[in-house]
Formats: sequence, structure tokens, C-alpha cells
Amino acid sequence: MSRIRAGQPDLSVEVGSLQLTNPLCSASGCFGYGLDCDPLLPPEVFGGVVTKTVTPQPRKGNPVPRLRETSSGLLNSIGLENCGLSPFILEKIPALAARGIKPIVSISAGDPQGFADMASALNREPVAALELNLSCPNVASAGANFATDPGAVVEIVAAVKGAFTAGPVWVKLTPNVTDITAIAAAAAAGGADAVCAINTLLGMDIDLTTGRSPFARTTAGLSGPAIMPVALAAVYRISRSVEIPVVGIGGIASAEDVLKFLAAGASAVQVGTIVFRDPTLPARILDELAAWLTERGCDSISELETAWR
Amino acid sequence: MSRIRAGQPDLSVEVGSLQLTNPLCSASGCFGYGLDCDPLLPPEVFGGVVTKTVTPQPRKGNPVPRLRETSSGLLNSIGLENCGLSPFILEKIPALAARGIKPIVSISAGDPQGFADMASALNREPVAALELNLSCPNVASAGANFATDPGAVVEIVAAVKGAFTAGPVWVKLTPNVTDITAIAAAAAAGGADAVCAINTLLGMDIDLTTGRSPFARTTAGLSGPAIMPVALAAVYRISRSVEIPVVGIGGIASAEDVLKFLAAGASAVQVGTIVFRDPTLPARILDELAAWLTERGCDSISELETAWR
Amino acid sequence: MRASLTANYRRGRVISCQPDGDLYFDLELSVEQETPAQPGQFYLVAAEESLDESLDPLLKRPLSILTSTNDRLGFLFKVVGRGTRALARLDEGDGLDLLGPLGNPFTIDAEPQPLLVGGGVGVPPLIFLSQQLSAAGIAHRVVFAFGTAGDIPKWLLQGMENKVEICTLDGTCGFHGNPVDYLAAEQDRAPARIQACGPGGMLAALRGLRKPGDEIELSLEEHMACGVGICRGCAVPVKDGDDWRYATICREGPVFPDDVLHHGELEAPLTGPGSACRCGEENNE
Amino acid sequence: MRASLTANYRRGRVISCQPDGDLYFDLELSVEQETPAQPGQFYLVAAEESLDESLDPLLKRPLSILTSTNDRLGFLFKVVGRGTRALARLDEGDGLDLLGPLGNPFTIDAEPQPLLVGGGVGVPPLIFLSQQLSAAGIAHRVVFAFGTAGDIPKWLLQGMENKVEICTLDGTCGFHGNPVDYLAAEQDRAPARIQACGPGGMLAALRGLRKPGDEIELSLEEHMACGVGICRGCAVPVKDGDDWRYATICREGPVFPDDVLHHGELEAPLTGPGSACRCGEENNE
Ligand SMILES: Cc1cc2nc3c(=O)[nH]c(=O)nc-3n(C[C@H](O)[C@H](O)[C@H](O)COP(=O)(O)OP(=O)(O)OC[C@H]3O[C@@H](n4cnc5c(N)ncnc54)[C@H](O)[C@@H]3O)c2cc1C
Ligand SMILES: Cc1cc2nc3c(=O)[nH]c(=O)nc-3n(C[C@H](O)[C@H](O)[C@H](O)COP(=O)(O)OP(=O)(O)OC[C@H]3O[C@@H](n4cnc5c(N)ncnc54)[C@H](O)[C@@H]3O)c2cc1C
Ligand SMILES: Cc1cc2nc3c(=O)[nH]c(=O)nc-3n(C[C@H](O)[C@H](O)[C@H](O)COP(=O)(O)O)c2cc1C
Ligand SMILES: Cc1cc2nc3c(=O)[nH]c(=O)nc-3n(C[C@H](O)[C@H](O)[C@H](O)COP(=O)(O)O)c2cc1C
Ligand code: FES
Ligand code: FES
Repeated sequence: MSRIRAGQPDLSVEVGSLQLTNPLCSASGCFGYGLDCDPLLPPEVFGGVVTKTVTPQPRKGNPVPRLRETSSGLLNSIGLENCGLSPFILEKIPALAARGIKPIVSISAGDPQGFADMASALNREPVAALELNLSCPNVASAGANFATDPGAVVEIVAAVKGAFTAGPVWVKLTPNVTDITAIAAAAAAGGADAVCAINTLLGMDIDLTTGRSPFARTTAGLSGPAIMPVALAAVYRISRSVEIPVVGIGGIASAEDVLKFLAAGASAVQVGTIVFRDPTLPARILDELAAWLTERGCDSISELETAWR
Repeated sequence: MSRIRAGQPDLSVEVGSLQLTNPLCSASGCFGYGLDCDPLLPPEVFGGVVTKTVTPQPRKGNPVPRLRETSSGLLNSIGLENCGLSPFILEKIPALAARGIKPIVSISAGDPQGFADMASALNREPVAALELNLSCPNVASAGANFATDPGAVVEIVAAVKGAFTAGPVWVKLTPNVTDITAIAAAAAAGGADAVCAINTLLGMDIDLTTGRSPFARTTAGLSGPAIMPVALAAVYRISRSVEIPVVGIGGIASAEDVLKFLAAGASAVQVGTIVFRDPTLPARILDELAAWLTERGCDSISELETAWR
Repeated sequence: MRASLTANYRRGRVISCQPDGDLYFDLELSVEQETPAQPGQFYLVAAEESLDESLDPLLKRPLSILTSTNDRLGFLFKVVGRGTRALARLDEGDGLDLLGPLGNPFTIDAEPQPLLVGGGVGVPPLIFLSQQLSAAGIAHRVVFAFGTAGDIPKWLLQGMENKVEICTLDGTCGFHGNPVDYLAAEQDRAPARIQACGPGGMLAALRGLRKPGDEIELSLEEHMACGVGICRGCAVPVKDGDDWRYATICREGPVFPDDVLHHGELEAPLTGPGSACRCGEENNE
Repeated sequence: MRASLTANYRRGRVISCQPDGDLYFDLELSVEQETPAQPGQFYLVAAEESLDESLDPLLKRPLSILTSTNDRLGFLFKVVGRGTRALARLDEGDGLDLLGPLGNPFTIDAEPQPLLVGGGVGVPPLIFLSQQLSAAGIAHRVVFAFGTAGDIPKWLLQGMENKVEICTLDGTCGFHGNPVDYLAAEQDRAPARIQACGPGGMLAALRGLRKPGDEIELSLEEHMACGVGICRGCAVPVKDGDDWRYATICREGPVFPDDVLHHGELEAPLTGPGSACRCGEENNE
């Protein structure tokens, strides 16, 4: 990709075959369907727009409360509230396309066939990539989920790859496993073009007026700066164990954080929770990223390595 | 246990057969051998004094840096630096005994026999309980550790139970597993008297001057308030899946936090990292715990349930 | 739902932050390029630039707009936890990050006659509403409820004393009891536009007072993260044809016409732990 | 190692917090029941009570004692990150939590003549030491190094100008270069007690200057958590008979006689990333 402005460092990155104008993508679930926060935070800011996970059918989501703040973290139990695949294809994708944006579409389904069906429906649409959300912690079936089972991961990814040829397929991993590199390897074995790490950590809170969890589903997903060290370790370990690129996610709140993920082995990153604190932050992060590179004499992200030699 | 002062609520708790004067114990590794911080933080404050993990032989520990702060968290890579079992028995236990304190002794060894040998050496000593540290994340053998392997857990616990009859045996669990309740069940099957959850999360940092982890061993253990939601979920899930008591650990920084762990199902708790921020905090937490109970008309911790009915 | 956000991200500077009564703080700010705000709208508020120094607390806190003029913003808040405790410490000249104005306002209309009912932290938007109604020459009633006389933010209510009918739960000032009991006693009340903000229990009970010709607008509360509808955290069930769906309080509310809300399976409290429809098989996130 | 801690946990109140030069801040506090402190000792410092409002940053920050009288404490610090940025914002009257005095001081002795060598944030304890030496009538030299003239905390060095020999790395003031080059030029220097605090590289190089009769005391730095020897976080290898062991800088240091340190496998920098013995098979924690 060419430089945006003369004299400014080139922030573009490649995640495998996918070129992004900058390494900062929106994390699924933290930016709606890409235009919901416009014009406060226009989707054009992001190198890639990952949309809220859609499922084959619409989902109402979980009862309130759905949020609790923890120390430097956020617990959420939204319950995959989404409009379902058809309205997504009929309304959300065209709205983005009208702005010249091809989203990275996060999908989730109940079985490999469900994933494959969604993937083939999306194969005809202007989308940049698919992101498979296998990693919702705490599903109704007591903690068990696809993303903890290497066999299921291979099967789902292979099914999606068979159905989707319009772009790369990313697989989003849960940190709630004994060895995340084994799941990453399964994704690669299934044919994934990249893995994204991490989804939320399994967490909980207690409401001291009742002595019980505030959440209807008891546990919830922990995100935000609190989890960044866990995410960095995951990205580092995965990037040294599989050949496919890694997209880093978890707690990013500054340009320094982005650089830490790139140094740990990520090809790009996603920001989620911190955008709730300050929707103007993504733009500021990119400015600071450019300034950091310039200070160290790097003309582009690809020259980052030289700053550390 | 009788009340300390008339009119003050009774803070004593039972962890199985072990009576503690209050639910607040020191976490292993965060309080030395019990007297190292005296008189600033006298060991008598704690309901139970869990000592730094000792190994059969002394260990020098890891090179510096060993610490990095993260958002509301602390990464450590101390490397199990300890004096070894013999000096511990010859010097540390008698020093505590002279103060009338029987420690809860954290031990770790390279194999089940090693654990059993340590346990029988300690069986003749004035100790209140053993805590088995199976859960050091990130050992040299690439992530593999006893605490992630239910079979190993059963074997080690059974070996220790055969060798140690002087008091209960607690098993400390790592959160870095797909299903912590399976490991807790293995501990129970091996004969453990209680499980302690959680040890540190696998984490990492990057030094932006080098682009590399500051730690010689790359990854490190994450503790502090950042991890409390993960610990609460673990305690909740474990306490509903095994019959033995659970000791809650992870990020506790206030009386409210202690109450949350008790509500989630813990019989007692341990405080670690936060003591580094403020060594006077444990005493203050106990005062606030007493005040909280009094306000809600509870005469003792055992009446806590009534506050939530 | 509005097509796009009119909210802005902006800086404010503290003019004053003073205790008012035993529980509340009055916070007055000067702001750059203030967007005109209407009663019922709110801001997300946090100490300025704290992201560089501290990521705990992580999120902004929602506060209803109490006053809004060209370059001034006023809030009234109660200290309940860490975020509001930090706000209470603000000194003159300190900076704030502000996102807003957010959400949809109360209706301003003379017919039926507005009856404002506020409890606790629900009072600020109704003070603002009352002032706007008065400015528009619209006759209205104001009923405010507090726990006890000492809680009443007296400084703030200066000039409104004659207009406000006060209830205290302990009877130390005005009517002894909650505003629902107070109003329930009025057998022959004329049809009113009941505009209410306060605890979920109060709002739910108010609905029981409905008489023919009444219109009811309720301003709801829930923990918020984004404040702009993208996190889906602040959900409330609303009618959706024959079905229902979750609306976001921050974007589609906080003010809802009562008859839009889906009360089907709801227990007494409108929102809050254990209140909304616990309908089955959803996953987290 | 001392048998028990003489440190206390106490509160301080800001008398003033002022920039001094382009990099440093002078912080003066009043404290309750101050324990007499000696040059080389330090405190762990954090904004008061912030635990109730924020757990980030989590830990206190170590700062060397610059001045210590009955009820006054002085520090000089450089803003490098979040913790020191927060300290730089302190206003008169703000509260601080303090743990200290911690660690072991420099030796105060006339023979051999003390030669104080400080670089950057290593300067404060040596200013304190110089004052104590002067008070005890002990003749000594002081060599301080800064990056550039603008960095020099001039306000602080008032009254010491005649005594201090200044080096700047860019030559904008005093000797052009680092203090090691400066001292290396002195072929016929008399035996000295070199008492140094500063960057690891400087300390390591200073050891290369040793002449017969010299005694060297180095004050070391490392990230700290507890400050009292219980977390084992601030380790430095020291001799232990024929072997070596990790000592804690907070409890057994920060001042170490050079010949106690175990330099065997060490590269140039004394502490810091990649510097100490990476000896094999230890686990974390
Ligand atoms: C649209 C809207 C307008 C509001 N206007 C005002 C106002 O004008 N004045 C005022 O004093 N308060 C108002 N609130 C409530 C205020 O936002 C909360 O009291 C505040 O966020 C608590 O933050 P904290 O960090 O002090 O408390 P925390 O430490 O986060 O929590 C302390 C307690 O408050 C509860 N709480 C926290 N956030 C909320 C919330 N958003 N809604 C309900 N309960 C909560 C928690 O469950 C907990 O019990 C409003 C809330 C909303 C959603
Ligand atoms: C015994 C002792 C005495 C000290 N005395 C002084 C003093 O008098 N004046 C002064 O300005 N500074 C002094 N320091 C250094 C000071 O403690 C650190 O600069 C401070 O803790 C950084 O905190 P921060 O939150 O601002 O930076 P962080 O955000 O924590 O880190 C910013 C940068 O500083 C580095 N850093 C952080 N802590 C330390 C540390 N303890 N040692 C070395 N590097 C660190 C980090 O690696 C990072 O590169 C002393 C340190 C020690 C151990
Ligand atoms: C409110 C909320 C909703 C989320 N919804 C989704 C989702 O629908 N699909 C998904 O894959 N991840 C979802 N996530 C997880 C984020 O995409 C991200 O993996 C996680 O929050 C960690 O990043 P962060 O710390 O930057 O937020 C959600 C997170 C939050 C906070
Ligand atoms: C510096 C440090 C050293 C530790 N050493 C040990 C140890 O030796 N053995 C052990 O079982 N846990 C050790 N831990 C883990 C703690 O006991 C505790 O499980 C963890 O820190 C979570 O609790 P916290 O958040 O209250 O610190 C250590 C933790 C820290 C921070
Ligand atoms: S707070 Fe995010 S949707 Fe309302
Ligand atoms: S800081 Fe804990 S041992 Fe030195």
C-alpha cells in the first residue's frame, strides 16, 4: 500500500494475502456492524473492520446486567446478541460497501455445517475475510466449546475453507485452554489463513448485596488492559509454533501496546474494550504509532525490526 | 474458636478439619518464610501463614529482571528461589514455632517420590498443613506441568497423603488449563483435603527498547487485582464440582474482595501481590471485614449466608 | 434509532465541585464547543487523560445533564463507588473527558400536564426538565423523593422550593413515604404526562398508577460501557411487533415511553440484577 | 541481613512539588513520626489511599532519600513512566503513602577520601551523602553526570556549585563525556572511597577504574515490588563463599561494597535486562 501522506511512515501491514492500510482493526463485538458509531468513530480509521459475530438466526442476547467493571478490566455477558445472517447480508454489508469498506466478518454457528453454510452465503458478498468465533467462553454446555477441542477446530475450519474462497479465513482462539498453541496448530491444519488471539478470559464477579454473580449465566468474559499480559504470551507462543500469521487482541490501550504485540509476533491487532473508554483513541494510537516509527527512523511497519536490532 | 474481643464478630473459619483464626492467609511466595517482614507485618495477623514454596534442594532462582508491573497486575519470574528443605526445617520452622505459629508449608518437587519424601520429612515438624505447588506455569519443559495433568495430580497427591499424616494436604491449582474443575476433581480423587485456586496466569511483557520479553524465560506469572475475576470464576466452579473445601487466591485487595470469594464458595482466602503495595493492608482488611459483618448483624463468618438471604 | 451520533468527544474544566446535602455533589464545568442538550440526555464522564496514568477505573461514568448552557455543563451526582469517589475529589481547574450529549430527551409538551417524579439520582434530569418547561411557560408538577431530609441537595433546589413536592422515606421532610404512595392517594388526579427517573422499583410501581389519559415516560439506568449503542451492554426489553427485542438504554433511551417497554415477563424492578427476561439459550458475548 | 525491619508505614503531605531543570522534580513532604534516615536509603512512595479508587498503577515506586530532617522528607525524581508522572502532578497538601526508610546506607568515613560519582537519578542519594560528609567535616569530591546542561537540577544544586564537578554527555556543561572517562584521565589519583549511584553501565565501568587502596560502594537499582525482601524481585548476584547467591537490592542493598558483588559471568551492565547470570533450569515464581 502506498503512503497516506508524504513524510509519514507507511503503516500498512499484510496478514497473509490480506493487505490492511494500518495494523489496527476493530475487535468483534466492540464496534457493532461498523457504522453504528459513525461519525464519532468512522470505520475508515481502522485497517480492518471486524464486525459483531453474526449467527445463522438472530439472537436476542442475555438479560441484564451484561456488564461489570473490574480492575483494569470489563466483564461482559452480552450473549451474542446479533441481527442474524440474512439482515446482516441485506443491510449491514451494503451499508459498509457504500462507504467502500469490505468488512472482516465474524461468524459463529452450532456445528461445522452451520459454519460452512454461513461461509458460502458470504462467499458472494463484498467481504475482506471471515473470522470464525469458536471461542465464546462459557456456553450453555458447561464450559465445553469448539475452540477447546482441536478435532472440532480442524473440522470447522476445513468445512469453511471448502465453502469460502473470496478471501482469507481467520480463526479466533480462546485463552481458556491448557495449550493455545495446540488449538492454533489445529486451525492451521484445517487450512486457516491466520489465527486471532485472544478472546475473553472466563471470569466472574459477585454482587455483595446478594452474594451471587450479577450475571444470569454466572460467569462472563473478561477483556481490557487487565488481560493484555495473557494475550501477549499467547501471541508470542502461537507465532513461534505455527506458520500462519497471528492477529493480536487483548487489552490494547496505546501505541506502545500495539508495538508490543507486533514485537511479540502479531501481524496486526484488534482493539476492543478501550474504545468504550475513549472512541477517539484509535485515531490517536495511529498518530502515535507513526510518531514512534519516525523517531526511530523507520519508514514503515515492515522496518520495525530494525528499531530492535 | 472463641471471639477475640467481646462484641467483635468471630472471624474464625474452618478449612476442612483445619481451624483458622480468620479467613485471611498469606499466599505462598509473597510473605517469605513468615518472619521476613516482621514487625511491619507480623505473621500473627494472618489466619494461616503459607510459606514460600520450598524444593528438596535450594534454588537460586531466575536472573533479573524478575518483575514487571502491568495494568492492575504484576508479572513475576522469581524462579522458585528458596533455601531448600533442610534449612527450611532447621531454621524457618523453629523460628515460627518460637512465635507459636505452625505454617502451612508450600512444597514442590520434580516427581511424585520427591513430593512424598518432602512430605515425610515434614511429617515430624510443627506444621499446620501442606500446600502442594504443582502449578508453576511455564516450566522449562515447554508449558507442561503437573497441575495440567489429572493423572499426575492424582498420583502426587496420593503419594503425599501416604507420607503425611500430621495435617491436611492442600493442592494449589493453576488457572492455565481448559477445565480447572477436572484438576480439582483429580486432587480430590488423590485424597486432597482442600484445593487452592488460583496460581498465576501465564503472561508476558515486551521491552520496547529491545522488542523482546524482559524475562530470561520469556513468559512469567501474572498476579494481582487484574486476575481476580478469573480467580472468582475458578473458585465458584470448583466449589460446585468437588466436595472438599476451596481456598480462594487471586487479586484480593479489600474486605469486599474477601467477601466475594467467600460468597463464591471459598472457605478461606490468601493475599499475595497487594501486600507489596501496602503491608498494613491485611490488618485493615480484617477490621473492615469485622465492620461489614457487624453492620449486617452477623456475629461470625459462618453467619455470612444470612446476610445474603 | 437515530441514524448517526450527534455526540462529541470534548474536554471540560471544573469550575466548581461542591457537596450539596449529605449525599450529593454539584459539579459545574466549562466546556469547549458545547452542543445544546435537552433534559434526559446524559454524558459519559471521566477525569481527563487518566489513560496515560491509570487504566483503573477503566470506563467513563454516565451522568445526567442537570444544566446546559452555551459553554457550561452542570451535573449532580452521588458518591457510590470508585468512579464517583474520584469525581468528588475534583478541584477547580481539573480537566475532564466528556462524551455527549447522549441519548434521547423527555418530551416537552403542555398536554397532558407534566408530572415529574424523581427519586435519588433520578432527580437531576427532572430539575433540568422543570426549568425547560417553565421557560416554555408550561405548567407542571414536580415530586422528588429522598431517603431523609439531610440528603436533599438544598443548594440546588434553591428557587424551586415552592414548586417541588418533597417525599422522604423516613418522613423527616415533606410526605412520609415514597412518591408512589404519595400520588396513589390522589383519587381525582387529572390526566398527566408522568415523566419519571429513579430506582427501578419506583418506576415499576409508578406504572401501576396509570389512569386513562395518562402518558408515561420513564428514564432508565443500567451499567454502561460505550454509551453509544455499540457494546449492547445496557439492554432493556422493548416491544417489537408481536415479539420483543433488547433496546439499548444509552442510544434508544434513556427515556422510553412506558408503552414501548416489554413488561411481559418482568418482575417489579424495571432493570437491575435479576429483573429482565432470562430467556434461555444465549451464549456470552 | 538485618534481623528485622526498622521501616515504618506512614503518611506524608506535599509541601511542594516543583520542576527543577528540564527533567527532574523536587518533592518536599512533611511526615508524621519520621525515622532518621541515612544517605543511600530509600522510600517506597505512592499517592495516598489510591487503593480505594484505583489499583493501577498497583505498586509503590522506590525513590532515594534526598533530604531527611525531623519531620521533612525530600526526593528528586525524573518522570519516566506512569508512576512518576502521577507524582509530578502532586499539589501542595496532597497525601502520600510512604514505606521506609528502607535499605542500607553508604559508609560515612574519612579514609580513604570519599569520591562521590552520580549519574542521572543516581544523584539524589549522593547529594544527601555529600551533605552528611560535610556536616561531619569529611573532605570529599563530588562528580555528577547529566545528559545535557538543561537537565541539571540547578535549584537543588544551589550552594553545591563549587563542590560539584559536572560532566555532560553532550559537553554543554563541564566535562564533555561520562564520569568514567573524566576520572580515567586522572593518572595519579589518590586512593579513594568511590561511592557511586547511577546507570548500570556507569557502575560497571567505574569498577574498571579501581586502583590499589580504593574502596568502592555501588548503589544498585532494579524494579521493586515489596521493598522489604519478601518478594525476591530485586535480585543481584553476590558472592557466597566459593559459590554465589541472589541478594535482594531492597533489603541487603541498595548499597553494596563492590567486592561483595559476584561479577563472574556478568556482562558490562550491572543490573537490567539481559545482564545477570542466566543460569539454567529454574522455573518461574
Ligand atoms: C443514563 C444514566 C444517567 C445517570 N445519571 C446520574 C446522575 O445524574 N447522578 C448520579 O449520581 N448518578 C447517575 N447515574 C448513575 C451513575 O452513573 C452511577 O452511580 C455511577 O456510574 C457509579 O460509578 P462508581 O464508579 O462510583 O460506582 P461503581 O464502583 O461502578 O459501582 C458502585 C455501585 O453502583 C452501581 N452502579 C454502577 N454503575 C451504575 C449504573 N450505570 N447504573 C446503576 N447502578 C450502577 C454498582 O452496581 C454498584 O452497586 C446515571 C446512570 C445512567 C445509566
Ligand atoms: C533503590 C532505588 C532508588 C531510586 N531512586 C530514585 C530517585 O531518587 N529518583 C528517581 O528519579 N528515580 C529513582 N529510582 C528509579 C525509580 O524508582 C523509577 O524511575 C520509577 O520507579 C519508575 O516508575 P514509573 O511508573 O514512572 O515508570 P514505569 O512506567 O514503571 O517504567 C518506565 C521505565 O522506567 C523503568 N523502571 C521502572 N522502575 C524502575 C526501577 N525500579 N529501576 C530501574 N528502572 C525502572 C522501566 O523499565 C521503564 O523503562 C530509584 C530506584 C530504586 C530501585
Ligand atoms: C462487549 C463485548 C462484546 C464482545 N463480543 C464479541 C463477539 O461478538 N465476538 C467475538 O469474537 N468477540 C467478542 N468480544 C471479544 C473481543 O472481540 C476481544 O476478543 C476481547 O474483548 C479482548 O480484546 P479487548 O481487551 O481489546 O477488548 C467482545 C468483547 C466485549 C467487551
Ligand atoms: C512474587 C511472587 C512469588 C510467588 N511465589 C510463589 C511460590 O513460590 N509458590 C506458589 O505456589 N505461588 C507463588 N506465587 C503465586 C501466589 O501465591 C498467588 O497464587 C498469586 O500471586 C495470585 O494471588 P495474588 O493476586 O493475591 O498475588 C507467587 C506470586 C508472586 C507475585
Ligand atoms: S453502553 Fe454500550 S450499548 Fe449502551
Ligand atoms: S522488592 Fe521485593 S525483594 Fe526487593
